[in-house]
Amino acid sequence: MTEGLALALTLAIPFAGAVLIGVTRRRPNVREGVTLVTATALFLTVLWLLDGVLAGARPAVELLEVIPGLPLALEIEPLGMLFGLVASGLWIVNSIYSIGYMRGNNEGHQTRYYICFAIAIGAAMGIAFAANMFTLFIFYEALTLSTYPLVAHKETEEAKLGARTYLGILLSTSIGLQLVAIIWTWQIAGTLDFTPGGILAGKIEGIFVPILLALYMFGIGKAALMPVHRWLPAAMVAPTPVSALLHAVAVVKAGVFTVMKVAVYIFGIDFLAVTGASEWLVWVAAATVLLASFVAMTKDNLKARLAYSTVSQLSYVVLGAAVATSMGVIGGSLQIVMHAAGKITLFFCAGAIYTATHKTEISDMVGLGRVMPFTFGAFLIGALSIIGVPPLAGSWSKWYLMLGAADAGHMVIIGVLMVSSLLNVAYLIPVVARGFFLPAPAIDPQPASAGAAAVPANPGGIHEAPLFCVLAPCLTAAGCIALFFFADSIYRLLAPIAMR
Amino acid sequence: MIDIVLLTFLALTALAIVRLRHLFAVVMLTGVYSLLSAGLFVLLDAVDVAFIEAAVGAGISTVLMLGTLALTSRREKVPGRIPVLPLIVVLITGAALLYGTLDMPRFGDAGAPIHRHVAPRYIHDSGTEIGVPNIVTSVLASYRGFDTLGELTVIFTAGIGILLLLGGTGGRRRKDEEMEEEG
Amino acid sequence: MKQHLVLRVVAKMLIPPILLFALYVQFHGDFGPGGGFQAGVIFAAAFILYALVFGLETARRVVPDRLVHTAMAVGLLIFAGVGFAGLLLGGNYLNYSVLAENQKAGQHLGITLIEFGVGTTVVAVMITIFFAFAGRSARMSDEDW
Amino acid sequence: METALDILSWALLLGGGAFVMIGGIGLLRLPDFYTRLHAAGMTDTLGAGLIILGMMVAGGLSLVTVKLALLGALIFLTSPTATHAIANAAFTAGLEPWAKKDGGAADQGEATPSKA
Amino acid sequence: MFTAAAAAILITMFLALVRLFAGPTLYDRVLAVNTFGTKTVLLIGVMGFLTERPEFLDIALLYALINFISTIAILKFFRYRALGDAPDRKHRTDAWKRLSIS
Amino acid sequence: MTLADIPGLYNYWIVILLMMTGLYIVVSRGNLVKKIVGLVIFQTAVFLLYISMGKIIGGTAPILTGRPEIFSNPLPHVLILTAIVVGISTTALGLALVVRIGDAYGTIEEDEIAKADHEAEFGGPETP
Amino acid sequence: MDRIKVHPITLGLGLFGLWLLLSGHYDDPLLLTLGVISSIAVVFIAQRMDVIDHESVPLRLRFGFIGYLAWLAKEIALANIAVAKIIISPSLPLSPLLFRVKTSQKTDVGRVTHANSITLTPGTVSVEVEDGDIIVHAIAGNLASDMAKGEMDRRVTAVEGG
Amino acid sequence: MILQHLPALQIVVPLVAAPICLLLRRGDLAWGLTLIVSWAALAIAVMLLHAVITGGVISYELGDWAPPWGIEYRIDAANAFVLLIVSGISAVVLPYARASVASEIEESKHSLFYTAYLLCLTGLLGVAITGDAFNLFVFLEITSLATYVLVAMGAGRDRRALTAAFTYLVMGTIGATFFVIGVGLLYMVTGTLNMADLALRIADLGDNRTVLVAFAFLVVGLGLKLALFPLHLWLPNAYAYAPSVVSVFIAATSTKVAVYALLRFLFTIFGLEFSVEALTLTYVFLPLAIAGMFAASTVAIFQVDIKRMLAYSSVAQLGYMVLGVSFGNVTGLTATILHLFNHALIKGGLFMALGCVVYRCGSASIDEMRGLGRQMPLTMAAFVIGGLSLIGIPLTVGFISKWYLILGALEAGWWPVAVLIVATSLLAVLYIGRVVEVAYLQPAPEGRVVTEAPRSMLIPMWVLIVANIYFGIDASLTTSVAGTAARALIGGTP
Ligand code: NA
Ligand code: NA
Repeated sequence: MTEGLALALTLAIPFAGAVLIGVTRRRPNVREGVTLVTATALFLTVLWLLDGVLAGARPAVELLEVIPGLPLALEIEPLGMLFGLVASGLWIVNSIYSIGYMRGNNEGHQTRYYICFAIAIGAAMGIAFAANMFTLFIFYEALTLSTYPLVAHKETEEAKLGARTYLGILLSTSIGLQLVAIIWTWQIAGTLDFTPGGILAGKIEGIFVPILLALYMFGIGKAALMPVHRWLPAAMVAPTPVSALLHAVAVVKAGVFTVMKVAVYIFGIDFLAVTGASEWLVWVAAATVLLASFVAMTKDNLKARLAYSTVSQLSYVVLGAAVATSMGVIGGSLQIVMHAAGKITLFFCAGAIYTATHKTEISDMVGLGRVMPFTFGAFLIGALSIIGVPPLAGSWSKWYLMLGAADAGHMVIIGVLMVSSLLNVAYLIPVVARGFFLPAPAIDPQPASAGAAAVPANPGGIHEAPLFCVLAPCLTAAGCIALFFFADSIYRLLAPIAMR
Repeated sequence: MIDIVLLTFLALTALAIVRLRHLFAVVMLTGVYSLLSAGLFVLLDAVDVAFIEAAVGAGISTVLMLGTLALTSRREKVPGRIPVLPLIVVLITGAALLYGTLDMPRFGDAGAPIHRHVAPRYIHDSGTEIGVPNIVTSVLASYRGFDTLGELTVIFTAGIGILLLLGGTGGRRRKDEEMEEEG
Repeated sequence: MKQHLVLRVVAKMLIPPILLFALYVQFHGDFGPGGGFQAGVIFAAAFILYALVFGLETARRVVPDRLVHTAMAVGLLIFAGVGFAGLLLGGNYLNYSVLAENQKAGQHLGITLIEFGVGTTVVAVMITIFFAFAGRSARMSDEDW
Repeated sequence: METALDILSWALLLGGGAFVMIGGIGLLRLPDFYTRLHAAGMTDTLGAGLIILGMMVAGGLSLVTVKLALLGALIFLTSPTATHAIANAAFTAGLEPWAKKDGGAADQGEATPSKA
Repeated sequence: MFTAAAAAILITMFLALVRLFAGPTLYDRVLAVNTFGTKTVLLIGVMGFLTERPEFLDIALLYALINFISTIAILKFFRYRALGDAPDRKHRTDAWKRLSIS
Repeated sequence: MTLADIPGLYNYWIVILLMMTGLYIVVSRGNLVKKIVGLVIFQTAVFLLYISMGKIIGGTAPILTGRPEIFSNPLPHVLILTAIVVGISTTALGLALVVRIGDAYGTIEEDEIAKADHEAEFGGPETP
Repeated sequence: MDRIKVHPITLGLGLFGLWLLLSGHYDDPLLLTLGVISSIAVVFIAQRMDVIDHESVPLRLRFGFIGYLAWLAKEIALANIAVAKIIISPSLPLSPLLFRVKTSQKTDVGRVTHANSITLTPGTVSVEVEDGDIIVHAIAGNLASDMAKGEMDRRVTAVEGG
Repeated sequence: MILQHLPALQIVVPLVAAPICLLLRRGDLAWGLTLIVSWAALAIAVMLLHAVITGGVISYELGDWAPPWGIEYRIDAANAFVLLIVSGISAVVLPYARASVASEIEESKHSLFYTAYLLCLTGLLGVAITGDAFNLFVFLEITSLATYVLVAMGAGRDRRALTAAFTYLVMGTIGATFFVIGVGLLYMVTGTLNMADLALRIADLGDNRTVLVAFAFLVVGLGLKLALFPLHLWLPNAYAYAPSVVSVFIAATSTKVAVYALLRFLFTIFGLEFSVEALTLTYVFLPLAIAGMFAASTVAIFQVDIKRMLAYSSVAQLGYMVLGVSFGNVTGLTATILHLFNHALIKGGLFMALGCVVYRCGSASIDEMRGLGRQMPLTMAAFVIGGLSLIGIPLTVGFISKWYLILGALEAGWWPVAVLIVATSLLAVLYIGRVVEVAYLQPAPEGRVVTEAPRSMLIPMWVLIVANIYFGIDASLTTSVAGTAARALIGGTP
């Protein structure tokens, strides 16, 4: 197998999987089997490519040329490799979890769900391995469109409304701003190929640099920079595995990944640093970090709280890009991975709680930790990782971000990051604390809270969610720990882009 | 001189058409308008045009308008308010045209560009190239014969259109119409 | 209006000369004002007069719809066909010069033919239009008088 | 000879013009539709006739004169027919003619047609 | 002299126009239009002589014909309120019978 | 542009007045037949514009007589012959549509038609 | 000869004569041929229209018709003058009235000639032709009484023929 | 020999077919003839485009009279491309037409209907091909008259088709008359009607007030024909109430041809310098285009009748085309020409989908769309793809148009305009999304059982939809032709 072929396969596998899922729609077991096999195959393919990339290879393949000079092409570089690994790896876990969740909740339209999921992963692969901004944009839009049915999955008025907001904001920012930025870039540079050092460096000057950067940053709606973050909480109506997909596996990650790509390969870190064009972005990102955290604290709905947490955490990545230093880039990139592991854990737990109890409000979860120890344990690990407590994954990204901020002379940012950690503690830890340390109420006052379709199967007592639902968060929680120790290899992977 | 008088008549007729609300009188005035312009065409040496304007404007179109009135109604409703917007549109358009006249060749000037380019060949050579005394016929049927084919296609289209629109069963008529007198 | 004595008699006297006048206009367009279009309208005017005085149904019997529609198409085909003839004889479309031995004869022939085509279609269309308008009012109630 | 013809032609034209104009005045001045018919008739008979004759004299022996004669004949045939047709339409619809009142002064009010 | 004749004709045309505008009955208007038409025929003839190309009398002939046919169409419309066939009934009213005829 | 130019443009100015009168009727009147009449007046005025520009003072109709003469320009005549035919075609179609509208709506007044459409679509009289 | 065949032939010849009068191009064989074809075509159409009969082709009008026309011209001139006087007179001396004129014509053509003659002479207009009578509107009483003498009726009947 | 006469045949073949179609009398034969003629026209257009691209401008002198005395056909890349669009759409529409026409037009009128259709086609092709300003008017009127009638044929379904046709007739005739005034004024000061000759002579005239007014009248006249905002009032109802086939055909072609005519006048006859630089046309077109894009898109969102919604969308899309013109650079013009083609594919496909809906459900109101995603999956899938293309999602033709349009804006130095362009395409997300949501996320009305449209309608529709994707994935052909066309237009005389 050549690397080019493997690269093409990373796209082909998920799309082929989508077709196969459609074909096997009448036999759910086969269908879910297909999903798992596809996910595994994809992960293995990406893994197979990793070695070469670590060794410095840059496998590339051109699919077709839309307009002369504007091809649809793929090429792997370290940042993309990292994102590819995260997305494909978490797909496996998420698939396992989905099977448990969808069956446990008797959700409808499951075939559509798995098909869209597979397409979304395919789109994420395309984003990860895009060789130019145009290709990236196409898959970015494909990701938006393929996740729309997932968000609207429940087909209730609320779901449709949420999905509309989701689609509206993501499409409007991407088409309205990002596309303009892309075409502008093309107009200035004559190319959109990702180039180390940036393609715009030296070709644009003055006020246009920050303007173009702003078009990109707010155009990449998936990065949820305030004030274009509204879609993320709106999408909370989706089933939990979809939330996981959005928050951890693909969507927001695709956003911040794109931010990184733009900063590193379109503008170039040095160019940004020299022109100071990203100065404003530092402050917007910092503000987002803090504001979103504050909002998160006000949310009683667990998924909503997690959503705002994501908004806050994503801005870490933007911050990493905005400070425009090597360490910042590394910290931001690490954050993509680390946050993914932490946040998926939290969402899996939220979903497991919902599957087992149909509870969505934090205030209703008092005492649940005692009957659902695994779930709440995993939740604790995920939360600590997000907060940045060693020896958990999140600590590394915060560390490098602080280094980057220091390099750039942004001492205030270090303070912001520390305050943010405190806020993380304030909105995440109470969930666990209530679960473990407060006694459960004697009688369940509202057996079915808002949105729940049915009373749990065992009205007498609450147990852990189905195996698949519990297994997944445990796995990812373990991942949070493991990543702390593997951070070095990730650093090595990323080093080439940062230390040119 | 006669042309000035006829033009003035035309203007009077047009203004009368604006004023009158009895559609029947309007149709007749329209016929008069056509007759007058046909008279002007003769005066301006456009005999072929006069011929056709008389037949079409005063004849066919009067008959068709009568036919339409016969099938619909004879009176125009009193307009509700003074149409300000149309007035503005028309005034602007008219002002633009007046502005455009400022650089026009003067009326009847033999030195105007249109008498120096293209047309001279028709006048001087059509006799030898085509051999038909009526230069208008030469140009219409041969030099610009394709326009005439198009023109015939237009009238054919109108015929097809009328068949599609009014062919088949006859229409319904309204009963509550006033008699032919004015109120 | 058949019962209208004066009109009936005068119309009978006028219609044949009007028809002839139309044909005169048709074939003298080369020499003076006139031509196929004008002739067509005059020819149709005679039919309109006929229909006005003797009734629409009578007029329709004289020129059945089918005949009129055919004439409508045939006139246009004659014109376009002359164009094709020029094309087949080695000229461009609508070149009449190649239709006969010399240019003038060719032009004259071409013009006469296409004017005839024009006249045919115009008569037919005008009659069609008049019949269509006049034909619609056939039904009216007594109070309508 | 030529002068004589010219003078004749002028006389005819002037005479025709006069009758045409008087007819026109009558068209405006006379009190009702029926009486105006007579004024209109003037313009189409002696008025038109004299002018056409005048033109024929001016045209001499030519195609123009022939066509003028045809024109005259056509007017001679159609004008009374049209006038009669219009009058007939008004009459059968019951349009009341204006009539001199016993008081003698012409009624300046317009004749009003009766409803059918 | 042609000018004088043309002037007379034009004046009459104007008077006819006034009558056409003033009405008051539709019959007056038809009469005015018809008169206007025949005056136009004369004017065309006279104008031919004025412009020294009198051979275009075909136009005048056509005008006379068209004027006649239009008038008939108008009257047909008056009488039957339609250009096509009148319905099968007595085609005239007896309204005129009230008029005093000596 | 001096006073001396006025006689040379007077014709055009009246023609423009005629055009605008026609256009005014089209855009200001709600009666469909009157609109068509407006179009006819507008178009006929444009024909006059063309024919006026073709005139040469002292010229005659462009029909060869064998004598040397100044002929007015035949090309505008040709164009207007075509335009007249287009005009009558449009008029005929427009009137046919008026007849059909009269049949379908029972009125040929624009505002009444709009009212009928509004009632048909929203089931009630239009609120101002 | 049979009348049915006579009329079309006469009409055709008349039409060709008209063609010659209109055309003025007697040296062009093509135009003459077209004239013949046109005349025949018109006769054919006229036959289809059923408008060829003694009414449209009044063969039987006597020679005296020309005399009648001369008389009529004189009447028209006199009537014109009479009406002109009325119109330009400041007092507008009108005494309009409707009256009936008896007709003695036997044919429609005769009656039409009579009615149109009445209309042609200003001052009198035939407003209705009804069952042998013509109803006339006169602008002044004296014109009506002239008409009542019946000279026009006699003259028309005289030239009317069979 | 045939090859040499292709320009004439392009027009004359459909023209001659029209009277023959009338003579055929039978609807099915008329349809067959129209189909064959459309395909023949397409073949000719393809050959012409090929000839122009490889061999340069073609001039054909009708009657062998040299221009400017005779009428000339002058074909360069720009109009060859337009010919291809028109005949191509017609070739696709006809197979579709058979079932649709049979269900919407009474049997006895079929042959007349196809005759009118052929005349419409003839007129459109004629406008595109001619090199003579007045001849353009004649063919413009052929197509207009035919279109008025074709639109009115929707009266069988909704009487508003009649008023729509009437409004169209009045506004179209005003437009045509303005055009004639403009041409007349130009003729007055130049003495010629031939476009190439006009271009030369106008350039010599310099500063002339008559030319200026002529320009204004031509722009307004053509603006009325192409439904330039705010002269678009005739369009929405005309598109909405016309028979489905007519909606498809005219939405995809007729305003495009008017846009082409405008381009021809602006760039070939008056010249870039005069139109854009001296007259600052930009400042007229740009605001109008943007206002049109926003206003029409916004109105589209609130339409109950989906055909009407697409009609408003067309007004907005015409705004894009005019916007491209207003940039006054090759890229902007390329975008306009490209969008002529792309929008034909988009709207053709979308209106075909609605035609299928009307065929089965009898109406295209938003209520009727409920649950159609499951009942007519192929039709609605086509609608979704067409809608995505309309929005301008990558890998569809809509994206390619937008790409060049934004590039043109940036080239002209107006990045805020670029932002506005995309902002308006977001409004398309709203109105397309609305339909998609109803079709897929709502149950079908009680008791309504409809099946997929017949294959004869599905296949042509999908041909256009696939073209939407194909030319979105590989746009090198269309962009290079559009670029050539744009350069041909801007480059001076045709
Ligand atoms: Na001629
Ligand atoms: Na009399």
